[in-house]
Amino acid sequence: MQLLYFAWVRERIGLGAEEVDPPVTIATVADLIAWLSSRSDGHAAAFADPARLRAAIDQAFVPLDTSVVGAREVAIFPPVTGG
Amino acid sequence: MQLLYFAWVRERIGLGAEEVDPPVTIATVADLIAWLSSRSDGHAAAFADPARLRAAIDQAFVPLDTSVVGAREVAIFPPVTGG
Amino acid sequence: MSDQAIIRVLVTTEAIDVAVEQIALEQGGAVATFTGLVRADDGVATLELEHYPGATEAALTRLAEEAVERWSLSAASIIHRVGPMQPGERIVFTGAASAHRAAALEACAFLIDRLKTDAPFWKREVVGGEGRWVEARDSDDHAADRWR
Amino acid sequence: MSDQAIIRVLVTTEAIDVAVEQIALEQGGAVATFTGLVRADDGVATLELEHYPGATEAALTRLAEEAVERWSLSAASIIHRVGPMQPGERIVFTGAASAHRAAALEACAFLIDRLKTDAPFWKREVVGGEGRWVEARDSDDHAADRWR
Repeated sequence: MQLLYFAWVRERIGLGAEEVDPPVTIATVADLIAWLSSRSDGHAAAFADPARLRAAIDQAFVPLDTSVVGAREVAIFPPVTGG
Repeated sequence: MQLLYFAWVRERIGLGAEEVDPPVTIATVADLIAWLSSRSDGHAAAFADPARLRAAIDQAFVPLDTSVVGAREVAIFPPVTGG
Repeated sequence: MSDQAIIRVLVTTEAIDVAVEQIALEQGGAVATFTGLVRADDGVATLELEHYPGATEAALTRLAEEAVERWSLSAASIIHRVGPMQPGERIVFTGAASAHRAAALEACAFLIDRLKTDAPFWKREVVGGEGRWVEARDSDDHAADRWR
Repeated sequence: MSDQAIIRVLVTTEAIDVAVEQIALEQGGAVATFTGLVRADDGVATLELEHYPGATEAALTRLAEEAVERWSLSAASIIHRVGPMQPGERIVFTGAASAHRAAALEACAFLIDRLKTDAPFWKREVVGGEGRWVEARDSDDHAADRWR
């Protein structure tokens, strides 16, 4: 599974992208975020407050309780601020 | 009193402007229009249907029942169609 | 910002240059514009715009001032073409600038809606060699009324 | 006209040229545009726009298509700048063209309101040498919600 990070999520983790292989117990984006938090202090800092996070699966915005089963690309980022 | 005509009012009368001195019995724009109708066939044609006419006194739009007493410039024209 | 608002009103026989008008409006964080073009449909070959010199500029200035006051705009522009013009050419341009996008967008809509009923312009279409004066539309009155 | 509607979506590091964008939109009788500028206030020296390549263009295209469908537009454009930019520069441009002015004005407001919540862009301000990520605003959610 390809992960992408943007804005302060990317900065705190220190990576824009990484490839991961989550265990089968990881069902939703929220599960994935909790599991990723243990990978490094940067991940822990980025994912400390899931209420401040948004996600996209295969480039479509989704709520954090969406299933990640079969997802190729999951992006995790703060609320958008364009325009 | 300076009169100005625009659009098809101007075309029917055949004049863009004329100077008139209405009698003291002419109180409102509507009175003025009725009085002007007898000046020529063109005036009669232009002013046949007052419901289709609009007016301005000294460059401010006014209803046809507005007093013309003391007016320097009265303009008579169809509903506007700009923009 | 309304104290130092930039108001630009122009009645002109020249083509409207939207790039120039846009730059004149770029005084706030948000700029909204509206451009009306001569319709190419209905076989119209030429459109002629007549106006009431002096009264037109005064009416447009009052309208721009009302928008600046109501939405605290940093800039407001109304440019109206007069004389003969061809299908596809720009007849009218309105623009509003503000710190906030909703204010700029609403004020721009207000300017074009109210211009349609409150400014002394008359359109004459030439179709197949015949001129005809365009009739005013009730829908324009309704659009203008929503701002009163 | 929506069958042949011209949709223009661009995410670019280059300056936005409003004259080019205006001409691309001049497909109907009525053209409405919105331009957002980098604010010069709050001591912001530089604004940086990050985006999600691929997903951004797809989101903007879906948004433009939704506007074309909903208001039967003849053209819709969304141009968004990315990378570093200076106060006064144009960040975003949205535009809509229609036979009717109300449709063009409403669709233009829809495009900018929904872009603020539905497209993956993130703003970072540099103030006094320090970078800070701009926080999303509830008012943007409310503005976008009125179109749902």
